[in-house]
Amino acid sequence: GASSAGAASRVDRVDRVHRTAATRTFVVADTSSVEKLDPDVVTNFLDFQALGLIYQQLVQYNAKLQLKPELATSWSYSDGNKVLTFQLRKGVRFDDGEPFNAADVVASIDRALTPKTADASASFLSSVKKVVATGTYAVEFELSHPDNSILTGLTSVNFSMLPEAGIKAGNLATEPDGTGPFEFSSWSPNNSFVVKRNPHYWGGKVTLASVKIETVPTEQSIASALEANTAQLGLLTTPQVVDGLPSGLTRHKVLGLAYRALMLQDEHGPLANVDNRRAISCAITRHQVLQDAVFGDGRPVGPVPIGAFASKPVSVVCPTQNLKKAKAYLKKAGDPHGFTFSAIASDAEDPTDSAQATVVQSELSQAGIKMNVQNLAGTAYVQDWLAGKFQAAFAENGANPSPYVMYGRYFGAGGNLAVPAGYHSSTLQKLLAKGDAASTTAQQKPIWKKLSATLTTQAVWVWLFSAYNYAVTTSGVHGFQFEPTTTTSLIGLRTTKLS
Amino acid sequence: MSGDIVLQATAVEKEYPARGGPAVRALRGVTLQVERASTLGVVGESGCGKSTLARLMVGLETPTRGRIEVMGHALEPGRALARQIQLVFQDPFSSLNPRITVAKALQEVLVVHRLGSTRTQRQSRVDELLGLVALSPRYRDRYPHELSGGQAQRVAIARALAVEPKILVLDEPTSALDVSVRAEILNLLVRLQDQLDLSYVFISHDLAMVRHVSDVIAVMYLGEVVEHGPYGEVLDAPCHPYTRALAAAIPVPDPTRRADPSALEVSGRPDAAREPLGGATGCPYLGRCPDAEAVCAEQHPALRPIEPDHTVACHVALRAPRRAPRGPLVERAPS
Amino acid sequence: MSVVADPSLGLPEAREGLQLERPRRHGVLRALWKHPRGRIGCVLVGLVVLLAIAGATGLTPYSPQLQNPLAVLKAPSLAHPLGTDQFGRDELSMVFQGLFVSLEIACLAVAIAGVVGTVAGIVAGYLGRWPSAVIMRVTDMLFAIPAILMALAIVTALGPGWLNTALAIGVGYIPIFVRIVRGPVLSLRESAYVRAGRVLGFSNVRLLFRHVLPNVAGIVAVQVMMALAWSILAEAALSFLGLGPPPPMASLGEMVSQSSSLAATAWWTLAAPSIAIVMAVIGFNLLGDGLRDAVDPRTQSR
Amino acid sequence: MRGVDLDVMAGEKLGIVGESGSGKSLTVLSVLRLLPDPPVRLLGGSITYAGQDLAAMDEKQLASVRGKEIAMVYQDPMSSLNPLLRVSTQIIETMSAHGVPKDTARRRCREVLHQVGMADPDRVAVAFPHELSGGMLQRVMIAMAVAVSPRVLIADEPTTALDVTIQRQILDLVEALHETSGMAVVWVTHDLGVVAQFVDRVLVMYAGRIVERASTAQLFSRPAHPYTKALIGTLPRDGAAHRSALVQIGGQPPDPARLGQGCPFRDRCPIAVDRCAHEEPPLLPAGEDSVAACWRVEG
Amino acid sequence: MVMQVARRVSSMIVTLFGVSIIIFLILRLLPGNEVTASLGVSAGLLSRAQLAALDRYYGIGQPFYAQYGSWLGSVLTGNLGVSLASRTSVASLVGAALPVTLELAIAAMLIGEVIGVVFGVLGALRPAKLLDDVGQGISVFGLAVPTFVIGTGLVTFLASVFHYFPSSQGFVSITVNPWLNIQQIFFPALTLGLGIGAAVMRSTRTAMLEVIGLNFARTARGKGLSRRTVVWKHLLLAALVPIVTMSGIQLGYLLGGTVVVEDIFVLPGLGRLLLTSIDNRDFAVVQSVTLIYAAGFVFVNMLVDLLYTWIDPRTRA
Ligand SMILES: Nc1ncnc2c1ncn2[C@@H]1O[C@H](COP(=O)(O)OP(=O)(O)OP(=O)(O)O)[C@@H](O)[C@H]1O
Ligand SMILES: Nc1ncnc2c1ncn2[C@@H]1O[C@H](COP(=O)(O)OP(=O)(O)OP(=O)(O)O)[C@@H](O)[C@H]1O
Ligand SMILES: [Mg+2]
Ligand SMILES: [Mg+2]
Repeated sequence: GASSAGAASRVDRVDRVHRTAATRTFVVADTSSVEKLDPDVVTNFLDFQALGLIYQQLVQYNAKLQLKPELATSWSYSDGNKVLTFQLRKGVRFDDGEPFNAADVVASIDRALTPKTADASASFLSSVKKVVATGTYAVEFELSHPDNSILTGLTSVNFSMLPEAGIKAGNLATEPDGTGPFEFSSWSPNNSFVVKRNPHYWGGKVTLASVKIETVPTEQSIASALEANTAQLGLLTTPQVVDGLPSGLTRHKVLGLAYRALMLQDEHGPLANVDNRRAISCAITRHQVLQDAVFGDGRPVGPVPIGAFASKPVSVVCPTQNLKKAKAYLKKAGDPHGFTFSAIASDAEDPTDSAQATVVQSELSQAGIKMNVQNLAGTAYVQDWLAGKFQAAFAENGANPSPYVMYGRYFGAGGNLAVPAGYHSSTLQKLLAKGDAASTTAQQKPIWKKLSATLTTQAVWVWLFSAYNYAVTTSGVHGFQFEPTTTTSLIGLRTTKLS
Repeated sequence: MSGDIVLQATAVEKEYPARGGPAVRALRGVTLQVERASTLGVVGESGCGKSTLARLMVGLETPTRGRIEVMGHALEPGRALARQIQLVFQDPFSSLNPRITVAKALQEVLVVHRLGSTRTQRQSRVDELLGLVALSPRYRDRYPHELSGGQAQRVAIARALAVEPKILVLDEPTSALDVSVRAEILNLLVRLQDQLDLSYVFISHDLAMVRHVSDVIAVMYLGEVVEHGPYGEVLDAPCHPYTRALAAAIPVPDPTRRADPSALEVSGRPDAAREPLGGATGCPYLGRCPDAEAVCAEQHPALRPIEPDHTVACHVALRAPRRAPRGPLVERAPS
Repeated sequence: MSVVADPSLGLPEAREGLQLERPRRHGVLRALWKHPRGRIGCVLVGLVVLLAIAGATGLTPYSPQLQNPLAVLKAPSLAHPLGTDQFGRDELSMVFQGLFVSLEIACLAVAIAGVVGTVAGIVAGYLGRWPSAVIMRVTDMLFAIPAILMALAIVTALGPGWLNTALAIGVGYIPIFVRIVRGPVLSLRESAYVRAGRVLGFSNVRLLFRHVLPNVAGIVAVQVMMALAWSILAEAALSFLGLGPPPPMASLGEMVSQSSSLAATAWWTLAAPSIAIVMAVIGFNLLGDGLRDAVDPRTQSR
Repeated sequence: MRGVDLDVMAGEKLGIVGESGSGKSLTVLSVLRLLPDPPVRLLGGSITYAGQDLAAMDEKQLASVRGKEIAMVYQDPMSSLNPLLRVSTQIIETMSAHGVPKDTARRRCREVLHQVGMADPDRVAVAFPHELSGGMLQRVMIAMAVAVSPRVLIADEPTTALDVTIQRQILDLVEALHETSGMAVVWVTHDLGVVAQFVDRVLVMYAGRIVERASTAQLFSRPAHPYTKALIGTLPRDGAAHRSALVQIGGQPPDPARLGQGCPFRDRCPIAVDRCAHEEPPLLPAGEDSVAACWRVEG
Repeated sequence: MVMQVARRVSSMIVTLFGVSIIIFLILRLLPGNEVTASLGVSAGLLSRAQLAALDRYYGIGQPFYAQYGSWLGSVLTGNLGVSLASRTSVASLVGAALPVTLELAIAAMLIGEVIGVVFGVLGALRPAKLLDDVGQGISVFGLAVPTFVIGTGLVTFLASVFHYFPSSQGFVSITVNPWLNIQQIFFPALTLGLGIGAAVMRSTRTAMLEVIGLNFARTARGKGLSRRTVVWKHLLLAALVPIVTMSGIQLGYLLGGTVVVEDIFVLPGLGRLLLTSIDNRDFAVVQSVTLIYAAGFVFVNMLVDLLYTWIDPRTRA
């Protein structure tokens, strides 16, 4: 914990920043707030984005969601793909001026894998047996089995490279110290998070002197802040608000790194019957759901929404809504007049849940299927979801370019989300393991294609859509690029100029 | 008068706890009795404890010390002798529930005390009661606010009579009423007493009224009875200086006579101080008494007979020669 | 010199002890109708209730749930007098239904607060001593906890739904009823006619229910109107914070908060439920005003 | 209330009697235009004081008459004083309103409090109304009224809420003030005893009208109007036997809002004749200094 | 007097103690714990060992009385505990948020009182005249339109028409930049003040109409006092008790209202802190903030009572 004196001085610092650099502070407005400063334990999007300005990882995605070097310049597998070796970038310094080297990598990964840290992504590195420094700028990961998704995992902010000294001192939760373009300046919980230009940054000149992420709790207010130019960048998710903005503002949009699905349980009840699940899948028009939930501002997606292995957005069973086929499936299932099930949803988790539920309910009823919707408060939903206490659940799940990272935890052997996934199949388990072990993209492609096909033909869940995320900038902002991944979506600020 | 005692109060004291101070001693050892079919008049200035006495008599409150017996039975805490003794309040309007009609108010009493087994029996009893107080049955379904003050007071009396009590305590039954209806209520009370063999405790400020209806009069001052006796003696030949002042203060509705100003020499604070000026031991009337002597400051005067039926609590009066009857009144000089 | 008294305007000085009296029921209604604001309140509330009943019984132009993908976000027209929403549902029909849901919540909330608060207030006022002390202390505590937190806690603990929203709002309003009722009961307990009842040997139960309760009915009724107005607004605020009853049976507050982001593109989706809220709230307030004057004997002629 | 003629002569003591609701208060309040408007409105007539018509004055002009020329004392002293202001504040502001300088006013405040018989004027001055008894409050009211030496004092039942002994003191006090300053007094009451002992001339009101006007001696010795007679008759008189029946007026006063034509007292009148039912009697001479509104008066 | 104050203070403490227990129990009834609240569905990704470590960190599974005791201990020592979500001291969070809410509440109260009393008094003096109608209009509007509609409307209007939204660049304390601070507080205070003003106006108007008919008002006029003295000295003073009562009640509700308004106008006040902390199941923060609200409420009530005795000498026992 932090002493109260420390926190108070941080608050003071906010004021000071305001006074001296009011005009030069670049303000980013978001409805949520930065909740934690320890990169290993953060889970919410804004925390990723904010800490992504300070910290860097070994590897990262580029705009096309391909892996690219970050603090590692290159990597290679050896020993039957069971050893992964990274060559580290030289001349990198933390913002306190200390140089970055292999010891920092070892300490960082060890910290993430210690249970006490409670790193939320630790399971992605479950194959890591040991990390050793083989030189000042070389690190070896010893794996228990061949695992290519580990690279994907390493892009997460949860595996940021931290200074060994800071880890030992145990003060990173309050005083971040990273190698990124910006360095931590101040944080006022629930309100604002301020970073300033990192003078030791290795990746070129950063023009913005300081960036402040300001919590503006409603999107309507963010819109107003942009219009009043008291914020230069607004992060929005509601298309209606974006539509209502005046023309002087620049809109950037990327497909969000989350997909919406109607998760179905096959354990008990009507949904245990695959044909009933297929009937549901056939009765739903994804375009309509997309239209009504987010005003069409998104894309219907299949199991793998993004990246090199993105699946066709439609189900193999019913490419479009087909009520006839839905009825046929119902007949086959022995419930020709339809059946009733209930679905949980939570507007606290995803504000479009109730809209989705409204449409889906209406469409299913055309096929004679009655869906009762139970709208739960956020934590109640989380509890039921985690315990698998639902027949169906409207869910917003994280997407990842790596299908293994996305689905291994649900359908893989020993996946820790097997309970909410609610579907067990050895076929899927095998597919996932095989895909994880395959070392090249070409090898992986057919495997992941098969995975998508299996998931949809079995109608394990009903995949609905991914929505856009918006970044709106004011007219004086130049050079901002909205990166497609959550981790790095604000990294475009590195090259942003303010006129 | 028969010697039959229906109500006996013995050394009754009542204290009210007061916030941040000593308790208010509203009654300080009152001993009184009421005889069957007679009227006890109680007079005294505002705040001297008349209403408190009334509340104690009907069992609304219990005495702090002392004892009250009604028809030979001691009043016990929480057990009102509703069937024996009833109270008629000063303001008839506020003592009647504004939402209940005349007939319903009377019936409720009959129902509660299971008087009359059938509805028709009760209804005829209601008519009978209204007849008793000379109200025509067309007032049965009126609400209190649709009655005049006199009528409302009749209803209140009828309600009290519904339980066939032996004693009525009347706490200023006419002072909220108009002059013109006062006579009407007094006449009614006198008639009812004769008709039903009732005993009254009649509390009032109005000496003329009290004199007119009472057989025996008790004069109270600061929670004590200071003079007690037959009406004629107490009011026409008052012994206690307070009674004298009281009698003299009343404007006589006759321009040819005028009160004797000398009887009115009330010095000191005219508003009754809560604690007697005589302190714990002296006479409570001390500070205001024109005749006070040294002994008055030292010794609390007890109620002692000055005539067989007439008692006074005054050191001076018991020694001094009786004043002439009607003393305070003199002929007015022609203007 | 001539002076006239206008009997309709009432006596300025009330007789002591008649403070809470209400002689006759139709008298209240007539007084209410004569009261200029009371009359508007009656009309508005009547209208609101009628529309809500229409919404509940399906007497609406369209089914409130009927989605029409071909008529999404249409501005008001003859076919849809208040336009349509993002699902192509008819706003007018939804407002009717929303009114019903809002009233349902408000009524239940006020019923909870009114019954619990009034009973507690009467007990506290009539029994005095320690029951009163306990009740008043608990009331103080309830009062001191921010209503929003209470509501948050109740809705989060029990889950969203109109019953729980109503409970959340009701609990927050209990202390008001307790306080409003206790004072008059305290003075009624000492009133001459309750004393008269005691002297006549009436039991406490009889005195409480036949003589005390009817005489606080007036102020309770006034407070009920105010509470209804307040509850509708409170429900709207809870909806704004995401604690309202969930769709598809949306309350007015939920409708407003859902459409507040559409204000720029489809103003009618915000305007329609807002107007309904304002109408209902004004109606109940005015009705309460009227009722207050109607049950006040000081504004009654003898 | 209709056609009430009220004339007060300088330095006289006038009494107004009548039962509750007969319009006594309205009459005296209308003199200073203090009627509770909206419910009650002054419809017509004139109120003349020293040649000026008060009915035609605006509020500003009225303010200079109120309190300064004509002062009032009201029935219920507890509610007629502002409970939130000290006694001295209320007395001093009266004087300030009529142009008395602050320090003179302060001195005079003490003086008048002493004058109305306060043993300890300084203590009373700093007291709040609730700290004083009814009798003291009524004296404060009188002190406030006489502080600016008005020419007329109107007292509307100032002693009904008080004890007899205290009432007596107030009566004596006003009597003394009247005698020393020669101010005229209008004393409203329903107590015939007060009338008999205290005033020179009496107006008897019934149902919003004056039914008899007479000197006090005349009124008691030869009451002219049957209502006056009845009123005097209701009192337990000296000679009456113990517990004997008292005279009752019987019936009820008419509803002032529903007065028909004819004499308003006719329903309760023991000597009513046909004429009384449709013709309202004017004030007819009934003795040397007495007029009565009754057809049956013997002139 | 001393006795009375002592009694008041002790009853205040009892109330606050009761409140803290009620709050504590309510919070424990909420589904979810710190872990699921802070991680959401991602909590499912944690391994058993990780969860055990977190449980230990948050003190999950400790008996209630131990949790309550440790929180109470930290309150009594004045640091109000540690926010486990942000790992900072609650005192520092509250220290930053309290002044904002306090300033907002005071400003809203001021605006509400001015609107309410002025229109209430003037309206009561000339019922059904233009000024009264305007006042009644404001009061109906303030009472009936939900705060968040007024607030959102105001924000949208100012931004789209005047390109003005002073609050969104971060709240500035009044000691740093008074002018900007006043701009930031004014509009949210106005939003809240309208509602308060409406309520105060109604009770002022009613109270004024009531006292206008009272006997002492007649006495005041009868003494020849000027109209202004009668109205602003005698009548308003006498009407003050119901006005103060209503203001006290409004201040109580105001605390709830700040939650919504702080959201819309981007003010980092207690209301927002409370909401986020409930979402995060950050119990120490919720309990302490609620306790502060409750203390504020109880304090205001005491102030109202003191005002009563100041206004009305009869209540000075
Ligand atoms: N419930 C009570 N609590 C405290 N003091 C009381 C209570 N009831 C009466 N007293 C006090 O007891 C004294 C006697 O009061 P009581 O009402 O009996 O007088 P009273 O003679 O009836 O006066 P009045 O002629 O004005 O009716 C008064 O000083 C009064 O203040
Ligand atoms: N504000 C008012 N509104 C309506 N009627 C009124 C009002 N004030 C008085 N009246 C009526 O005017 C008539 C005369 O009233 P007023 O007060 O003058 O009687 P009063 O003789 O002074 O009676 P009391 O002896 O009770 O004081 C009564 O019938 C009364 O009902
Ligand atoms: Mg009494
Ligand atoms: Mg009068």
